[in-house]
Amino acid sequence: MSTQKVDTTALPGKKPAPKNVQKEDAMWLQKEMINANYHDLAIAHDVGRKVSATFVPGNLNELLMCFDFARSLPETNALQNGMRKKSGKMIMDAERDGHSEDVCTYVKADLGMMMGGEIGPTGEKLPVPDVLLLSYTGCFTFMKWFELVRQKYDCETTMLHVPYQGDGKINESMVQYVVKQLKEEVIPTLERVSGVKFDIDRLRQYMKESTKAEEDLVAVLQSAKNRPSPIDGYFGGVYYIGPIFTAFRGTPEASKFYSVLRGEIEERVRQKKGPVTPDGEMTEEKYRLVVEGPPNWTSFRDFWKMFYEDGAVVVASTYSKVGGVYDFGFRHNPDEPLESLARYCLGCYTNLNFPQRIDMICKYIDEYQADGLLINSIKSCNSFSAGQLLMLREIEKRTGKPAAFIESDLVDPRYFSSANIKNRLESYFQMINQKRRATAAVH
Amino acid sequence: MRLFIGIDLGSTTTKAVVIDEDRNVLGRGITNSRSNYDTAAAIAKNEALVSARFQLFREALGRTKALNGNLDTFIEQLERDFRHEQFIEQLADLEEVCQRNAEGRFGKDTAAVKEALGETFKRLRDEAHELFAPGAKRKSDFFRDIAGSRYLALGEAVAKEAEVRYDNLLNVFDRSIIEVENRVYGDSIRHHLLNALDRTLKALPDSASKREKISAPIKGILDTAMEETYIVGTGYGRARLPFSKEHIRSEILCHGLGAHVMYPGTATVLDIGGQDTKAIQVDKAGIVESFQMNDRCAAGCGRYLGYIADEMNLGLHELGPLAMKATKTIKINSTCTVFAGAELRDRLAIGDRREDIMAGLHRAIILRAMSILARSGGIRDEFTFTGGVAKNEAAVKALNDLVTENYGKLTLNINPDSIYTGALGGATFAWRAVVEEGKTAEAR
Amino acid sequence: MNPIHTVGIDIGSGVVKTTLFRNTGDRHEWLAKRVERIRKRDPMELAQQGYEEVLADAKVAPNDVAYIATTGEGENVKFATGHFYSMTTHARGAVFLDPEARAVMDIGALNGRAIRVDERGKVLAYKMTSQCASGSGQFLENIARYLGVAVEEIGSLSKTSKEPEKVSSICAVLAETDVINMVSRGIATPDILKGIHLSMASRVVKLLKATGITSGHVLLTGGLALDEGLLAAIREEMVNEKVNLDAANHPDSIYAGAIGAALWGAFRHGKLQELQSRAAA
Amino acid sequence: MAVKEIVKRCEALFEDLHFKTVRDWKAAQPGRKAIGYMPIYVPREIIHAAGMLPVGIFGGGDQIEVIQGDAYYQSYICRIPRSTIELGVTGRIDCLDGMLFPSICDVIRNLSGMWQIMFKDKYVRYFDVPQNYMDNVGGEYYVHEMQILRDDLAKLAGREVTDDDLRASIQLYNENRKAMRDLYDYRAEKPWQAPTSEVYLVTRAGMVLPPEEHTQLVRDYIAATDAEPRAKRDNARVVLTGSFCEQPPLGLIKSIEMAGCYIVDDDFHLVTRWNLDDVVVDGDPLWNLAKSFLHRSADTSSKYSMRREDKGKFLLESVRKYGAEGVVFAAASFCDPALLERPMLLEILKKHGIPSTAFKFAENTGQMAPIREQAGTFADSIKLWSAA
Ligand SMILES: Nc1ncnc2c1ncn2[C@@H]1O[C@H](COP(=O)(O)OP(=O)(O)O)[C@@H](O)[C@H]1O
Ligand SMILES: Nc1ncnc2c1ncn2[C@@H]1O[C@H](COP(=O)(O)OP(=O)(O)O)[C@@H](O)[C@H]1O
Ligand code: SF4
Ligand code: SF4
Ligand code: SF4
Repeated sequence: MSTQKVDTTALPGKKPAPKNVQKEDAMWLQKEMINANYHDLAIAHDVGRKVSATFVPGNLNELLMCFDFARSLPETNALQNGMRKKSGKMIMDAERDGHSEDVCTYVKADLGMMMGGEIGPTGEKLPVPDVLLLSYTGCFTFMKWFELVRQKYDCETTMLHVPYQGDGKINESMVQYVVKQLKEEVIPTLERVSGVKFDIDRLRQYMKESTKAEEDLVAVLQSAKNRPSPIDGYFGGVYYIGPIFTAFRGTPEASKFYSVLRGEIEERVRQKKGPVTPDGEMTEEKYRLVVEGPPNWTSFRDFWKMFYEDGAVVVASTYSKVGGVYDFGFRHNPDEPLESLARYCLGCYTNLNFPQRIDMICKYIDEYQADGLLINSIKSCNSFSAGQLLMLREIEKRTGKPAAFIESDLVDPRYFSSANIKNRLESYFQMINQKRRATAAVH
Repeated sequence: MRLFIGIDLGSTTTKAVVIDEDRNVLGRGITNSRSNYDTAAAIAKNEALVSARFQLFREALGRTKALNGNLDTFIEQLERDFRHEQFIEQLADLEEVCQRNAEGRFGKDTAAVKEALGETFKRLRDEAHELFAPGAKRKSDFFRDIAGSRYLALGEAVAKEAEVRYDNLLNVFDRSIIEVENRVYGDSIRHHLLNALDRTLKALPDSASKREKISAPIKGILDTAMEETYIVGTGYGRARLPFSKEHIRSEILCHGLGAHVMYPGTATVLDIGGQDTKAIQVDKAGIVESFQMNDRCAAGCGRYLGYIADEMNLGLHELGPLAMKATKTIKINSTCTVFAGAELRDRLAIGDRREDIMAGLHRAIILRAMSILARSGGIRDEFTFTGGVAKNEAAVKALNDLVTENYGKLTLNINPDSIYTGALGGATFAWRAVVEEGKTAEAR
Repeated sequence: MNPIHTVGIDIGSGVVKTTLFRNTGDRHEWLAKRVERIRKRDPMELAQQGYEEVLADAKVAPNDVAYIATTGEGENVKFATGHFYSMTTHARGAVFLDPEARAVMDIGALNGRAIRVDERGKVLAYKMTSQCASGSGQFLENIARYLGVAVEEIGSLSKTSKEPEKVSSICAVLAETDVINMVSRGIATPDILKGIHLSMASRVVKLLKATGITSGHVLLTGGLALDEGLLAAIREEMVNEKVNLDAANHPDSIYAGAIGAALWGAFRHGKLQELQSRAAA
Repeated sequence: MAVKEIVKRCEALFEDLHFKTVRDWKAAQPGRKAIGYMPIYVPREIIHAAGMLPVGIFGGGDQIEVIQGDAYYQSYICRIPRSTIELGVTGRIDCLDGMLFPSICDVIRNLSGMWQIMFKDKYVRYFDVPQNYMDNVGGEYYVHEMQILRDDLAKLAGREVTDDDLRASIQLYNENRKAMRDLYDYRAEKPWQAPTSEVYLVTRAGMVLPPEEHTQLVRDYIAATDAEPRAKRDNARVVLTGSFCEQPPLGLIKSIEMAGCYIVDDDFHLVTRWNLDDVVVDGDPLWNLAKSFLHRSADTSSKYSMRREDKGKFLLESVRKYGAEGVVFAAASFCDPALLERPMLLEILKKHGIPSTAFKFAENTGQMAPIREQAGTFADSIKLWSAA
């Protein structure tokens, strides 16, 4: 059974909205959930719970729950710290400690947080994890990240190597390789650290729960096919994916959250409403975009504003698929739990090869009737970014829709140059506009 | 008459272009971008309007045929005399500010410094006419640069003679020039022109006899109201222009359109400015299809040449000709603007020739531009090179070589007025807004 | 023990410094010094000239010089006996000037260096800024010119700042524009200068921390060492960063490299003699 | 052959970005094929057993002007993928019939997909290696990966790749590895006789020459240089590490040596020294290759260290074995694997009292002054204080 203590029904409306910031009810709900998880983590050791840490892509939340772990996700910590404008200092601290300026700032924000006494995003002290589940999925840096944490804390570490879909498909040998690692390496380690015996039926139970939330999430994200789109699939999207990409997949709370959310969104569709932005509802949908790449967290609001101010809504994004690609049919399958976990890991967005990623975006542009593609290229993230310029060209070529390229970083405020990005976005919007007018003139 | 104006507020220079109802370019104006964007824009605009008036003089005088055959000489003389007038006024202003700034600044040396200042300015005034003599070469067209370089030269001599510290003179100048260059002398245009006219008539005795015939149309034009019907601002600093959003266009669009207006066959545009390099693809109607810019690193932009010029103690326009004398091209790998000087020194230390290094530096800049171009989708025929660096013949040569090597033979368009491309695009947008879209200027 | 004479020549990017020492065992007497701005002249000639001048000043004959050591960009000085790299020499020079110094901050126009040393001037660890000149001292001078401030004034003006304005740009070139924007927003000159000082200070303090030093004096050397504004900014930054060190400069800070070279020259000379006599034996 | 001639030949091979040797090799016999691979490691034996020439593609160095390649990468990505693309799009490596992109980092990983898109008519494979070192887990997966490669190449070659073919190739490469070990041992013993600027070129030649030819070349070099005594200098002995992928320019290696360092071990061209000892010849060749990989291969930052204690072991051993006085950590700018590993290694070295220094480079680094300064200071401090 889950130990998360979130009374979901009581939440909506409980907290008054702070000055001038608009959110959907579900957004409040998930914020509470995330904060509650931080609290759980903070008290875990006091209440005798073991703590695990793992990464968002390829996170085996259901499996970790089988061992009663409190679950920490260092990437999420970093992003939350970024949003709360605490990451800059953490990164500098890590750099002072000898980390290179060139490497991923998520890692540095995490290590910097440790140096600063492990104070988490909500101000509570986070525990040192008892086990690091190194889900080595779609990002090379993960491996170094946990090696670094291990070197510092001597935490028990267990590696789950997920092979890359180099030729664009998952073969049986890959699945077996992952399953075997689960059986022979990961599960025994988790049993040993937690002292809890693995119970596959418990896993099945959680996975059943996962599929419900997955179903609803897909419906939410695909609601953006409507005109106007009732959601922003990138800026809003990050709130929608929060619970399911983190410590909540497989919990009843998550299922509840997604059904509430789905209800809200379907209502918006019926009322033909646009997305909710921090400054209120977006009235006129002028541009529909697909976005590739993670957002910037340190200036998240300002960044979002550059879009909604000009009437741009993101109808689909690849970032909202980092913790699992569900919109092409994958669901966790309680009937073959380990295989299904393996396939989940193998299918994460950054584990797809380039042709697959390009296909996916082209499909989005088509199905969501987008005006074009915007790439937010993140300095930190080679996994996402190396090669995005080719993507841009290929997609432009294949769809005939204009694409634009901006650069920023996840949590390093030094790499968010507001004027620069605004300049490019403005030019891009004006360009779409001009093109539209030109085509209209022809017809 | 109705005029449409585009102002391009660049990181190093601010440019303005004025066009008329038939989209003829009447005037162009340029000034250095300075701390006060508003002033920079105002000065560029004034300069463009002045140049528009000169254009109108030329046309008017051409119509009267009073100066048969001598029209060009006359107008050129008039322009030089006008610049001279302007210069004298600014110089007087500068002297006053310098004297004020020197007050009490140097303790017991103050009096000596002030005296040296007086002497320096006297010499500056005395030689001013040489600066504006026919055929004279100036380091730049900006007051800051012209006055600055002569001040430095004369000041050094004066300081030596008067035994005051040269540094003190420099300091006063640096402090004062900002104040002076941020003044707009818009009101003086009329009387400068009339004074200039007097000078010109004196300088060209042939024309003196036709004084009335010449002056009448000029005065007529001076009395014609120039209506600033619509202004569009663009460029790096556009967001700081006191214009409403309606009056602002992205510089990418303006450069694309400007290049299209200059060369309707343009498909690819490369613009190298002070701090950014842009590669733009446009369609047959001048609409931007895609674009790329340098990222947050200013390596290989125009400012790079500025650092090099400083290091070599040369004017910007002297770099190109020097590089053209190269017999081979030294390979330069780093294009970090700030390190440019160090790299140059390194190279000189191991015995490479200045000219060859310069050729290498130019090639390095263009190499960077080539990758940005490649990023935006390559180079297509016709290819138009715009921005300040297009004035540099060595950069143009390097570009030509590299384009030919990598894309084969193409038409490469370079306009002598390429630096005004963005402003021209802006002016064209202004014209469209009124003539095609029926907009009226919004209140500022 | 016979005294020996050694010369240290430090060729920098802007200035050539020369020192002459008389060394008797562990006693080092500083006999003469010279500093000459390069100003686009040939540094090799200036080195020769500096060498001759220190000898003349101290009335020492060329034959009496046991070791001529170069440092900085002086690898190719023909008449030198040996070359030491600049962090080696700055470290030694700093300890000579301030025996309590346990770290050296050398702040140059393009690069900054932090060097941790022990009481003998041995380099324990060091850090240098990277190939990108971001946040370097280079543009401080440009900006000062732009603002109409004499180089000597920078320090005192910066110290009067109440609300330093942060320079956000990473790139030194783009930072120039940043500063120009500041002027247009009416930010006062001292606040701008202080902002630049702070951004430089933050970089060097970061380097310093990375060397792992925890206590002792930090001596500033190099061209910008005497900029009091920068020193103040570094001190502030150290407080901010909870670095429990105290930073100082020395009127002869600029000679640190040349001093170090001369002293290492003496050391090396001793070692070579020793080897020779051992070989002879 | 005199040293000079050997080095000159290697230099010519190194500088030839059109891969004339490969073209000549292919032309010598119709139907010959060549397969390129990127750092760090691929089982070259399989390529060789298929009758093909394995060709190491290690970027474009500092001689290539990257014009098109930059169009594919932002400024914060290392340089080797862009110069490699430049080699590709300018037709310089069109002599290759396929490319292998080993699992080393996300950049090379993504490049494999880009290559699929850009060079549709060539064989392209992302070659994954296991990060789990248990025979029945990682081993099986790896054997399967190698089997796919074997089948693919067999198809490309139009003939089967038999176990005996593989065994013969393993044998040949064992000899090459032996020669490489001898070369490294020799250099460590007499670094003044075998400066790294030369050793580098001799090793690099192994990226384009057939193994038998390269083995001979290495042997010739050792014999030739040993016959020409050179002056021994008062230099510090260092291990250079971190340059396993993007290569520093030769000038940088020279600068380090000029600044007073003898490089006695390095991680250039690790593929030539990946298997630490001979791969067993008899038995199932793929399993033999797999076992050597799992249990007896070099360490580098793109490999997972199973236990905390394993981190840095390999480097410490290299310092010990080659009698180094310090470690120079030279990593490519923006190289995540190397730069993320660096703090861990530096900490371990510190714990063992081994001095170290670190800097970054790019394959086209032009400014050597800061490098000389750092390497020089490092050498100074070792020299001035070692005997004291
Ligand atoms: N990849 C992700 N994993 C987990 N949470 C994410 C992710 N991306 C975005 N989020 C969300 O970002 C949100 C930031 O929320 P919060 O800190 O409450 O912002 P604010 O207070 O500014 O509204 C979190 O609630 C979380 O759901
Ligand atoms: N006369 C000239 N000769 C050569 N180069 C010049 C000349 N004038 C300007 N430049 C170059 O042009 C650059 C400025 O270009 P510009 O297009 O005005 O840039 P911005 O719009 O960013 O101010 C300068 O940095 C300089 O390198
Ligand atoms: S490199 Fe990218 S995917 Fe990997 S940890 Fe950093 S941000 Fe995450
Ligand atoms: S300092 Fe040089 S390398 Fe660094 S960002 Fe600026 S121009 Fe680029
Ligand atoms: S240099 Fe480093 S980051 Fe670049 S491709 Fe090689 S291993 Fe990857």
